Formats: sequence, structure tokens, C-alpha cells
Amino acid sequence: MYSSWRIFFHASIISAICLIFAGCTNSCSQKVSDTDSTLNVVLSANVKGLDPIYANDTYSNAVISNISETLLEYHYLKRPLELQPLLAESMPEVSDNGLTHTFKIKKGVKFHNNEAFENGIGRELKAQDFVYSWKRLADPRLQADGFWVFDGKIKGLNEWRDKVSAGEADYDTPIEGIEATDDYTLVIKLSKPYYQLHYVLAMGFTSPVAKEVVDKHGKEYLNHPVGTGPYKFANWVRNNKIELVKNENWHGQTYPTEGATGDEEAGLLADAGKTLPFNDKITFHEVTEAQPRWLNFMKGNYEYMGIPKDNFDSAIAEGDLTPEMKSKGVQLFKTPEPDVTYVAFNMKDPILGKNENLRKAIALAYDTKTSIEKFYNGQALPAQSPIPPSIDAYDPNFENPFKKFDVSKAKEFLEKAGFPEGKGAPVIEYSALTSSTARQMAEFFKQNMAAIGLQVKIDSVSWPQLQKKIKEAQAQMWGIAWLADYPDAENFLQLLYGPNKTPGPNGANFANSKFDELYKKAAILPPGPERTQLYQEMRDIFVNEMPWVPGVHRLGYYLRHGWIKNFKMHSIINNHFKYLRVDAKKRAELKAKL
Amino acid sequence: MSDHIIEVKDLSVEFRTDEGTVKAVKNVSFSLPRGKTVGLVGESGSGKSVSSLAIMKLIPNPPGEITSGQILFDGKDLVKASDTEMRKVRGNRISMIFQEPMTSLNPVFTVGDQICETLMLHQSLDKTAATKKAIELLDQVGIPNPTERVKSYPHEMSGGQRQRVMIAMAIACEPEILIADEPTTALDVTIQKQILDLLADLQKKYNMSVLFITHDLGVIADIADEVIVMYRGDIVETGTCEQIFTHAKHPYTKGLLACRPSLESNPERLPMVSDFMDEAGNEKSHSLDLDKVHKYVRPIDEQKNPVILQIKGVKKHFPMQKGLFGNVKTWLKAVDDVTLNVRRGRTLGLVGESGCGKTTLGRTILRLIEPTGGQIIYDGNDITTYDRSKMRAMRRKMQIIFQDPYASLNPRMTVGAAIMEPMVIHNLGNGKAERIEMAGDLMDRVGLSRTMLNRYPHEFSGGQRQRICIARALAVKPEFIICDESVSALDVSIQAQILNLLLDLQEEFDLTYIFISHDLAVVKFISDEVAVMYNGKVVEMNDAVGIYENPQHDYTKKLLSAIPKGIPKTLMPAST
Amino acid sequence: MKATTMNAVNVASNPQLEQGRSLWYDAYLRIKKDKVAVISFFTICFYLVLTLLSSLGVIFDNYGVVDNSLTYLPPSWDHWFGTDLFGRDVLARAVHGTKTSLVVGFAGTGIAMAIGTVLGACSGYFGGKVDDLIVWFYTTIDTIPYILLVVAFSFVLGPSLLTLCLAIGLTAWVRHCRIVRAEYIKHRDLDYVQGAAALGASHARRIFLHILPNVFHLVLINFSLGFVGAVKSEVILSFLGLGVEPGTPSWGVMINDAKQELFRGVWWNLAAATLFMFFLVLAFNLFTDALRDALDPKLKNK
Amino acid sequence: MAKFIIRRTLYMIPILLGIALITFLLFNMAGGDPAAQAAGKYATAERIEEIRTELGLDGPLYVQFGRHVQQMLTFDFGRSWATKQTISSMITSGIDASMSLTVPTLIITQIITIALALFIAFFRGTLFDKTSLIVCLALLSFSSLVYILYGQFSLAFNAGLFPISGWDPSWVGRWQYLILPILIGVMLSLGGSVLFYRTVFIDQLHQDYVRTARSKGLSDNVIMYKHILRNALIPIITVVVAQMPFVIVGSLLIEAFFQIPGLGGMTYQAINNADFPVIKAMTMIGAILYLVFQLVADILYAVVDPRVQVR
Repeated sequence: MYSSWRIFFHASIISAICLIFAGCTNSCSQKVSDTDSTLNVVLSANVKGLDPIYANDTYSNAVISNISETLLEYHYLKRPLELQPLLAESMPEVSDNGLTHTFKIKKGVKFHNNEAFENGIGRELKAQDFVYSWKRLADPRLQADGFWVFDGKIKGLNEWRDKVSAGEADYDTPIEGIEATDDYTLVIKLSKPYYQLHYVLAMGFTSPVAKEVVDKHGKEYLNHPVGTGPYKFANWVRNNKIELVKNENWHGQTYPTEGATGDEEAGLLADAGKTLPFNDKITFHEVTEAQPRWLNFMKGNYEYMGIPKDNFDSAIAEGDLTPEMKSKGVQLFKTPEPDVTYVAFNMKDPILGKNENLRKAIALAYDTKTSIEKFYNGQALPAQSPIPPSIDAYDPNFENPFKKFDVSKAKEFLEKAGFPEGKGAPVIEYSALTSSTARQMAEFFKQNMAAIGLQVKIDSVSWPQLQKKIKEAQAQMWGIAWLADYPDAENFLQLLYGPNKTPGPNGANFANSKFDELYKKAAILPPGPERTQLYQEMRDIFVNEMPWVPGVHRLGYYLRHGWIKNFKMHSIINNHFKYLRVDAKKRAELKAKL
Repeated sequence: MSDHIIEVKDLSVEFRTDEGTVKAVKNVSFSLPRGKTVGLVGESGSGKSVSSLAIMKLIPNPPGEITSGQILFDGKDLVKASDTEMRKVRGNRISMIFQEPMTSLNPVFTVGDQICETLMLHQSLDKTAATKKAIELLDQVGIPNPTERVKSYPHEMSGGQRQRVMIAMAIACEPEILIADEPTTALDVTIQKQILDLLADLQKKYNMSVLFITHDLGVIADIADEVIVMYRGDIVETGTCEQIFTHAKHPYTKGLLACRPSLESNPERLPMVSDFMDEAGNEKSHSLDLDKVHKYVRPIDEQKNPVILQIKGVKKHFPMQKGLFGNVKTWLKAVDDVTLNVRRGRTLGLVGESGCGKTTLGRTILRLIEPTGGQIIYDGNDITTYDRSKMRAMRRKMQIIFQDPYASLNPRMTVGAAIMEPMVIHNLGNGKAERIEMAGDLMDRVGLSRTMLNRYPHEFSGGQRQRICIARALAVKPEFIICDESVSALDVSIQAQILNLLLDLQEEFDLTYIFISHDLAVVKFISDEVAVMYNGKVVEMNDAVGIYENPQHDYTKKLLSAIPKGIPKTLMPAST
Repeated sequence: MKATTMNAVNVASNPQLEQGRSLWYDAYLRIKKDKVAVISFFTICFYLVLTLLSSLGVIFDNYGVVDNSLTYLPPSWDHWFGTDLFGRDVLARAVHGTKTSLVVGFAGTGIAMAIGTVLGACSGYFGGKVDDLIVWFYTTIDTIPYILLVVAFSFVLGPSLLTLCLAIGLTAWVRHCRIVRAEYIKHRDLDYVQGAAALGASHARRIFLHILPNVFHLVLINFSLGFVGAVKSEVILSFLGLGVEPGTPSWGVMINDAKQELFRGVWWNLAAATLFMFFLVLAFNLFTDALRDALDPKLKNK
Repeated sequence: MAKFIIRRTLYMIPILLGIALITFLLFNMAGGDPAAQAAGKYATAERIEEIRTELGLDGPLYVQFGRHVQQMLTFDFGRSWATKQTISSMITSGIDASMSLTVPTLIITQIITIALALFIAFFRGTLFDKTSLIVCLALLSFSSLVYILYGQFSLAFNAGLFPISGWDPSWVGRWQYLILPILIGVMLSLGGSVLFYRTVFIDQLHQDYVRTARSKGLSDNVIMYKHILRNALIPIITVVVAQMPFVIVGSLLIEAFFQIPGLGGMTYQAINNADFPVIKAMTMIGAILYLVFQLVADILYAVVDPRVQVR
């Protein structure tokens, strides 16, 4: 009897000891070195791959923008956003009313060293690299996510693409619209005026890649990226973390010397003129679950943390930081974002599509102010129309009559829609994502509609299923958001442009001939008051038809620790890492206290 | 040192069960003389096994407990002995063998290991010395080529060989006392004889005193010097073997001796314990005339007992080894080309050792198992190829009673429902009330009170359940019943009651029986003709007396000689 | 309470038939003696009553009342478990969550038991081709990882309470089927079944009237084990976004919302759901154990 | 032995076909349209058509099923829709992380449960036995999500005993990240296995050979650790082998919350993104592992229990 008790006792003692021993070794070994200047960044989703042509999500772009660079980039500090040359020598000359754009390529820009190049040394970037990269972007066999930027816009590109899929053309066949006249000049000819071209040339899709490296890795290029950027790819523990190290022979840049109003006081020009990048290493941590992300941040394991828009954690007490956070030296950074959340109606739907009053009643019944308190910590702007702030056509004091929360007026319109007090109104299906926040927002929407007697059934679906439903016009009503790809109202209005109907981006299948007329006219005008006038006319048509219930323009919301400097975020700029600086000594001090 | 090696004084053992505490052994006192064999006899529930377990203090302690008494062994009282002291005694100075050889050995250790274990524990021999001794022991107990078999596993040996291993294990440390708890009950009679002879030799060789526990008085007569008779937890009589068998004093002993069918006598009806002793346990003046013995067999009367069942060349082969793609390589010929005739109103006895195919034949006749060959002709129609519905009609005429009373009744069905089920299936009697009436009559007929129809099988004893099975079989008024070892699982006294009941029913309803059993004495008593089966074949067939008096086939001779005569050694004539 | 058994012959005509004590009645007596079993049985009844009252709106009908000014109030006297994101009373949500778990538990396991018993009986009793087919079928279902099978079901049928029950039911029957099959193989050769065959009883009669009552205690034991499994699966499935329709109160959803609330100090939502679920599941676990001891005497660990 | 293995593998073929059929039916029906999803925000009808041909979704059903079975046999599951990575590379990189979580969990659980179960079986019928039973059932009554959520929050964050989450691919560095997940993994499976093993040991105690062993004078310990444990190995093997596929596939929840890049986490992501090639691949691997380990179990039975001859 006695000895079995002994054996059990020993077994549990041993396992307990080794657990505690291992536990304490790691917590004591957490002393923080004050010299290592690694920048720890957290991403709230797994990075898919590092091939620029597939980088259609913010997380993959965040990593890729450090490795490969684009012709143009946005100025880090100036607001509203302004383009400046990066791989280009200077801004392009535009000739014969906007159809030809000629770029001078910066000399002496080298690719990262890689064994694909002869004797491993990164060769110099040439104009021909751009021709190759953009052909690769258009190659039908690769099904690039980013091909839409050039689709139907560059002379001869779509023909080249069709010939390739028919097997009659390959990477050597020249394209009229993209031509490298010599090693350092690149001429782009457009099939029709496309003023968004410059914005698009600042997007990750259009960054140049080296032919030798792509030939060497083929489809596996997404795991072995080589570019000209400030950081080189070091290693990637799939679904866990990606490490980038400083590129010694980067063509070099300096910190901007002037910025927007208020930057001086915010200390954002302290490092003006210094050579970039500041940190030796960047580690991207892929953490999909909210709890580990927050706990690690509060322990100081990440320098800053953006609160993802799609599942807003509403983690902060009303409006500002909890005093407890402030005591830990955590600071809040808010920035207006060019995005809009909205509830879209499916205009092809027999009930909603035909009944304008019903749509207006729903819009009036939605209590945007409370939703901002509940889901965005009071930190968002009620949206009046699809056009968000910090975009040229945005008019801050425009009031959408159907956006003022007014239950009695909503009931009025409901009556006009033929359903007094909601009687006789069919149950409308609202599709929402399965994440906790999306579900809570759907419940809130349902409560609002119930207040005026409208029955709403929530159909909770996964993201891919929602996309499928929208693309096949099966969904009746759904909550969604759109983040600008480039700072131009066109990027939002194209969501309502007739020909873009499903499966294109115009999910609501909104079709208004007058609206489409104005859209085509505006597309060939350069940015300016005349084009802004057309955009505002389109906005009024939108207000009159209300194919959406505009929700809010969200604020970019970032929490950062005291030891990260030069912190100014904007959702469209994603190559901001080269400007950030970690004060390693301060980090060691503050982190010990967390 | 008194000539008694162990003395049990005033021992009582109680068990806590759901329905309160049960006194299994009530203040029992007995003692074991040195170097002698003492037979402890009694029916199930008499407390004989519990007392033996008490000596070894092996009573499972949560439910059971020794509440009083002393067990004096070598000057020490074992009841008070500490656990460590007892462990030194068990297996070393007192060892024990049990009834079920199939499950008493640890299946995952080799036979040699299990023997060495005792040697290494008590005699602190090392592995090689212990294995050498184990091989010697195996040789002593008669296991062929022991050096080989020491490495084999229990499942690779027959029941008899396993019991020999148990004996080897028990005598490994030359104990002073060997307790044998029904060691041969589960074995065939021929093997039983070998084991009993082996025990007798070993007892002489090591001058051990043996406590032999059994319910079979025949075995006691063969092996015991002294006898103790137990009944419901009390010792009713002790004495030398000769005293007990020639002039027993206690009525229960007398009843026990009388109701045992023996090869010599062939009474009309078996005397029963209840003829000698009433419920309260005191003697009843019995008017039994022991000499009502008739040697003749009822003559065959062609009209009254025509042949109603013909079995022609029936075969039943079970596939033993399957090739890779299911083609059968070797067959087990359980029933190999058997031809028999059964006459109405008479009983055909089928006797043979386990594995001779008698049960398979019985089940094949009723087509509970499909025959692989031959014909079964019942009352003129060949039922071998009947389809299910035709067969159902025949099932009314043919019935079966099984061996294990506990498994043959659906525990979740009331007794009444069980008896009435055949009536429902063959829709005899119209309406429920009439069926209950019929069920009640059947219960009376088999000697049970009709008020117990609503009771459940677990509320009856083994004997009562077998009566219920008979009542169920009679429900369809059958002509022919197969009794498959119907009394083997019962105590001798209960066996007598059931056998008498079967005979009365045969007379009253002119029933035909096939009585299957391994116990030749019982078969001889109840059947008119007897067929001896061996390895699937009928080796000999004759009337009951003829089989016994001049057996032809040497297997029958071997079978007869192995059956314990039930006459004490001292009285046996020197010749046999 | 006198347990009336399925086929007792209690005939009014001759009253002097004493009433027998069926095995079920014995089991009932044994359970009555086991204090722990009695307590857990009453806990389960308490939950059932709670669900009844709450679904009839007698108590805690304020579970749906949204009051945005009371978001995330810590536990206080008027809100014992505080309030959630929408200011709804967490205690009321937990009480109504019981209904979802009970429905998932009973319906889900009910489907599993039905399929498992029928298939198990047929394959165990008939053997041969039928057995091979059913064994092939349930081995195939069993080899597929449980979560992925349930996910596939939920994708096909769309997440809802009905899908949840179907998904759990159609995947949990395998374990039960295997046990019933083994039991039927054991029972089909016993004498009482052979006896019934000799009496001319049909296959159906033997399967359902003879063997099933003797195997039914396993169905009971597996039912409560399955119930526990179903309730716990609901939490995991809500985590994967395949739980009940949004708006229906459910413990799984409450525990999942805690993912975003725990680190900001809102612990009462998690505590309420976990506490309610703990007592219900513990009660079922204890009751199963008592049931197993009472109904399956040879397993008794005396 | 070889004949036995051949027969068992032959037996596996119908099962594998069954799995292929069921996964194909379920996931293609539930599949949703990969082309629409892959086409992204700016999809147009031709893009979707192009993708459909690229992914080979346009062929008739039986052709797709043929390719599905061919994928299964060659372990080349093509590329994930969501991440465009080759699935086989995703699996190989995920396996070692999952195994380094689940294998130690399994080993520690077995050691503790066997010792605990033997210990409790000793005191069967006493008050200690009853209380330990209730404690085990209480452990079982918490949802695994609660263990993970609360465990991470209190032990890793508040007490700071362990790192909150993270991973270090080096064989030395990864253990500091694995301590807490393994601890939680053990807690999750402890209750159930202790109860099961306790019943197994108590069953063995009622066998006849235990009575014989006692009559030979063996002490309770020797009986327990030598005789009973050896006989109890068979049910123990059954349970351990049944858990093996989960050992490889990894624990879905723990990996998601502790950021361990294993197969479980990968499956969870695949479910969220409705990335069906990955889900199909994981189902296939889980199923094939289950069958392989069944075969291993049968061979182990023959080793442990001489009665089982491998014919």
C-alpha cells in the first residue's frame, strides 16, 4: 500500500518541479537588453505571402513595402497626402493631355544580394525591370490580385494578356504602352486618360522584381522576396513571425525636413535630415487572437498596436486611455482614415430595390451616434456620403437629410413605403460576419429596426461566404466597409458605378444612368475644382436614391509605448517603418515597470 | 505438537449486501489432522468455500468480514495475524488451488514465470535456480516435456494441464497445508481422475494435509480420509469417510447420499433431501424403500413409441483457419455424420465429454445452427430445408431447455410474460385472461405457486428458474424436448427434483426427450437408450443398462472407469 | 414510486399476484441511497425548471432589454453578474442560455442515440454483410477529425441552432454505435435469445423485445455522457463562429465574447457562463456515474 | 506478421475511398465559390472565369473527384486559396510545432494519470475514492476554452510566470513558450483519463488471477504494478492510440491562443477563411493517421497480449 503512494507522490513532485523550474527560468531571463534596436510590430492576421503582385491585404503589404519599393511614394508627414519620387529620379513629365508619362529611374539603386544574381551581388535596377514586373502583373497564368490597377488602362497590355493566355506571346513580346527607351527612362502610354495612375504607381503591386530571382524560385517567389527596399528578408516562421534586417547598400533617403501643421510641436521633426532607416531589424508578429495580442502589448512586447477596423475591440474606456494605461506611458494616436462603413442594400432585391422610402426609413432609424459610442469608443465621424474626409471632394459641413437619427420621421417614411408601423413589412435578412464585434453590430442594427417595427433576421456568415453572397447578388442587406486604395473620391464612387455591378465592386448593383454619365466625365478630368463639382453632383444623386445607409468614417486608432519615436500613421501609407525609431534605453526602463 | 496442524474455532464470516448483512459461516469449528485429506462437502451456499478462503484470509474485504473465531496454525491465531505475517504464510506454508483453471492464471505471463514468482518470493532463489525448480515441478505434476512448456502461456494449454500448473505452483514451497476448492468440478471426468490421482500421490510424497472442497460425494469417497458436511453455514456432521458413507447420522447427509444417481442402482424415482429432512432441519420418518430398484429397461412398444425423429448422416463443420482471401483451409468437424433414431415417449441419452459435439448436434436438430450436411426427419417431414415460416410451425412441436438457469430467462421480462410469450407467438388461447390462466396452471404443474407470475427471474433460485424454463417449453404443448445439460448447473438435491419432474411430465404428456449430459450416472438414470459420442461421432449406442454392463467401445470403457464409484477406499474390494 | 415496467403482467383480474421487483426498481432503490446522485438529479431538475420559467417569461424576461447607458457595469446588487456590452443583465442572459444548452444537449444527443442504437443493433445482431457495411460506414465517419466534420456540416447548412444539433448528432453517434454493437454481439448468443429463437420469435422481436431492454441501460449512460459532450461542443463551435443565431442567448457566445473582455477587466460575463455551465455539466457527470453504478452492477467498484 | 499487415492495409482501402468520397461531397457542397473569393475586391466576370479554369473547377464532377483522390494519394494538395502557399509545405512546417506541443502533453498526462488511477483504485470504495471521483468530474466540467482564456490571463499575464504567447523555432528556445500550453493541455485531458483508467484497474482487480496471485502470498503492490498494470496495458494502448491523430493534428484552440504555428492553428485559420483545400488536406491527413495508428495498435496488442496471435 505504502509504496504505490510513494510512487504517485514522486511522479507528481517531479513533473511539478520541472514545470516551475522552466517557468521561472524564462521569466527571469526576460531581462531586456537596452542596446538591441529591433522594432517589434504586431499584425492581427497571418501574412499570406511576400510576392508584391498578390499583396491585396494591409498585413502582407506592411511587410512587402520594406522589401520592395515603388516608383513613387507618399510624403510621410504632409497632409493631405502628397506624392514624391522614390525609385524615380523626379516626378514624371506628362504629355499629349495625360496619355504619356515618362519616368527617369534613379541611378545606382541596387537589388538586395541574392545567389540568383551572378556571384551573389545585387545588380543595379534598370527600366527593363519595370517592363518585366508589370508584364508579370498582367500574366493571366499568375492570376495577380493587383492586375486591376492596369486593367484596360495601358495601351496594348490587355491584348498582350489575351495573347499570352492563347499562348501566342511571352515575356519578350513588347507592349506598346510600357517601354524602356534606355536603361534609366520608362515611358508609359495610356489607352485613355487615367489620373489615378500616379497613385497606383505608389501601390505595392507595381513594385519591380528581379527576373533572375523569379526564374529561380517560380511560384515559390512569395517565400523568397528580393527587392531594393531599406530592409532585406531574413526568415519567416510561418503563421508566427517574419524577421527583416537592414539593407546595408540601400540607395538611401533622409528623414523629411518639413511636415504638416502641428508636426513640429509633436516632435515629429526631431530627426529631420537624419539618414534612414533607424532600426537594424524589424520583427513582424502574426497574432490572430485578440487576447494574446493585447496582453503582449501591455507587457511591452510590441512597440505599438493598431486596432484593426474590421473587428474593433472597443477595448478602451470612453474616449481616451484609462488612467492605468496612461501611468504605463502608453500614448494614443488618432488619425482620420479615408474609409467609410455602410449598410448596403441589394438594389436588385424586389423589396428593397424598388422601395426608396423603405431604404430612407431604415437610414433614419439607424442611431449612428450610439453606435459610435458603443463600437468606436466615441472616436468616429458619422458618414454623410460615401466620400470620406482627407479626400479632395469631401465637404465637411454637408448634411445628409436621411442621416439624422429621427424615429418619428423614419416611421413616416415607413408608412409612405406602405408599411405603417411596420405592419405587412416582410422580414429583411441582414448578413453579418461571425466575429464577436460584427455580431454585436448586427444585433444593434436589429434593435434599431425593431424600434420602428421592422423585423430583421441576422444571417451570420464567414467572410468568404459573405463575398460569395454579395457577388451572386444573394444578400439582401449587409454591413461592410471600404478603405481607400488611393486618396481620390473616384475610389469610392466606383463602388456605385453601374458597369461595376456584381461580381464587381458595386455590390449594391446601383444603376443610375445620370450617375454613370457624371462618373465617365469625371474619370478623364485632372484633379481640380471642375472634377470636384462633378463628384458632388454624383453625391447628391446618391443621397436622393440612398442605395446605402452610410455608417461612419473611422479614425485610425493606434496605441503606442513611450519609446517609439516619429510615430505618424496613415492607412494608405504602408512603408512608414523606415521612419520609426526605437529608443532602446528608454524601452528597457519602461518595460521593466510593466 | 497436537496431531492437528490447524484448528478452526467458532469461525463466523458475514457479508454486507444491499439487503443487509448475510451470515455465510455460522460459528464453525473443525480441525485438519496432519498428513491426511479432509473432504469438506456441501451444496452451493453452504459456506464451504468461504471457510477455506477465511483460513487464507482471502475474503474480499469491502463486502465480507471475519466477525468471530480463531484459526490456530502453528501456535499463532491467523485471524489476528498482520498482513505481512499472512503473506509469509500464504503460498509458503498454506497454499490453495481454485475451481476455474481457465481464468486463475495470469494470461500475459508465461507459466514458468508464475511458478518462479512463488519460489523467488518465499525461497529467495534467483531466476535460473527458480526456473530449474519450476521445470522439476512441472515434471512432477505430469506436464509432458516441461523444459519446453515452461515458456508457454496459459492459453496454449488445456484445462487439465492448467490445473496441473496450479498444483505445481501450490506445492512449489512444499507447503504443510494444501486447500483445493473444487479443483476438478470444471474438468471432464477422465481428466478429473488423473488430477485426483496426482493429488493423492503428492499428498503422500510431501506428507501434506489437504482440505478438499467439493459438492460431489463420489469424489469425496475416492479421495477423503475424513469428511465434514456443511449445510447453510453450519457443520451438520463430521466423521471418517467410512462412517459417513455407511451410516450417516444427520438427515441432510442421508438425503444427500440418497439423491445422488449412482451407476449401480436404477430407481424409479430419485429420493430427495426433502424426503429425509423438513424445512426446519429435523428428521422426517421416511418410508423410502431403498430397494425399489429395478434393473430392467422399459420395453419398446411399437405402437406406443414409433420412431418420430430420424437423424441421417447429419454433419456440422466449423471453418477453423481462413486463408488470405477467405478460402477455408481446415475445418473443425463438430458433428461428423451422426445417424440416430428417437422413439416417441422415450428418452435418448447423449453422453460424452466437453467438445464431443453433443450440444452442437442438439442445436442442429432444432436448426438453431444450420447443418452442413445430412437430413433431419421429424414425424415424417424432412425439416432440414424448411424455410422460416414452415419451420415456425414445427417449432411448436420441438422445444429446448438450456443448461444455465441464470442465462436462459430474459432478466427484464416477468416470469409470466416469459411463459406466455410462446402462446402469443403461436397465438394459442384467446385473450390475455385465458393465457394467464394457462400460465398459472403450468406454474402449478412444475411445482411453483401461480401467484409469482409477476416476479422477475433474479428473484428465483437456480432450481426454480429451471422449472420456469420447463413451464415455458410446455406452453406450446410440444411433443419433443431437447434437455441440453439441463441439470448440470444445479446442486445434487435440486438435480433430483428436476429429474423426477421431467420423468413425471414424460409420463403425463407422452413427451420424447433427448437428454444431453456429460454425467453418465444422470444419463443412465433418466434415459432409455444411451448414445456415447466422441469427437463428433456416435461410438456406441445401447439401452441404459446394456451400456453400463457390457460396454463395447474402449472409449466407453475408459469413461465408465473414470467415474468415481462413490464407495470409500477402505471398503473398495482390492481388485479394481 | 413503484416503477411500472414495460411488460409487467399486472392484471386486475387476479389481484393476488404479488408485484415483482424489476431490475429497474432495484436500480432506482440503489440510486435513491446515493446522496450525490440525488443532489445532482435535483440540480438537473432545477435547471429544467429554470428553463421552463425563463422561456415562459415568468422570470428574467429582461434578458433582451438593451440599455446603452449601462454598458459593462460590474456586478452589483441590482445586477448580480453585472451587465454586458449592450447593458443587458448578464444573469438573465445566463439563465436563458440554459435553454440553448439544454436544447443542444437533448436534441443533439437524442439524434446520436437514435442512429447509434439502431445501426449498432442491426450490425451487432445480424453480423456478416450488414455488419461489414455499418462498420465501414462508422469507421469512415470516425476517422475524420470531429471538428472538421462539424465545420463542414455547419458550412453546408449555415450556422443555426438546428444545424448545431444536427452537426453534433450526426457525428456523436459513432461512439454509442460501437458500444451497442459490442453488446448485441455478446447478447445474441446468450441462451435467452437462443431460447426465444427456439420458440419461433422473429428477428425483430428478439432485437427489440429481448436484447434491447437488456442493453437499454447503456443507452441511458451514453445519453448523459453525450449530453456533456454536446454542451461543451457548443462552446467550441461558437468560438469557430458556427454557433447559434446572433441574438439567441447562449453560454458559448458569452464565453467567446469574453475573449475581448477579459483583458480589460470585464470578467463577470465569462464567470457567469462558466459557473452556470459548470454546475449543469458536473450534475450530469455525477448522475451518469451514479447511473452506471446502479444499472451495471458488475461495474460496481466495491 | 507480414500477411496480417497486408490484410489490414487491404482493409484500409475501402475506408480511404469512403473518406475521399465524404470529404469531396461535404467540402465541395459546402465549398463556396473559390474563384469569386480569389478574385478579390475588383473581380470581374472574366477574371472569375479565368480563375475557375486555373483552379480546374470547371470540369465535370467525376474529373474533379479523380483529381481529389490523386491529390490524396500523392500528398500534393495543391495550393491554399487564401495564402497561395503549397499546402504540403504548410503541413511539413506545421508538424514539428504541433508535435512539440502535443507529444509532451500526452506523455506527462499518461504518467500522472496512470500513477493517480492506480493510487485511487487502491482506495476504492473509501471516501477518498469518492472525493477524487468528484474532483475529476469537476475538472471535466469546465469548457476547454475557459481553461485557455483564464489560464493565459492569470498565469501568463497577471502572475507573469510564463510568456504570454510566441514561438522560437530553435529546439532549445521553444520550450519556454510551450510550458503553459502543455500545462493547460494536461489539465484538459487529466480528468477524463484518470476516470477511465480507474475503471480499467478496478475491473482487473475483480479477475480470478488476482485472487490466485494473492493466494501465492504476493504483496498488493506487486500485484498492482506487475500483474494488473500489465493486463491493463491493452485498454490503455487503445486510448493512447486513439489520441495519436490529435497529437499530430495538434490542439486547435491552444495553438490559436498561444501563437504556436502548428497544424491546429493552420486548420483554425483555414476554417475562418473557408480555405477548403487546406481543410480537405487536414481532414485527409487526420483520417490517414487514424488508420495507421489503428494498425500500430493491433500490432502492439499482439506484443502485449500473447493471446492475440497475429495470423
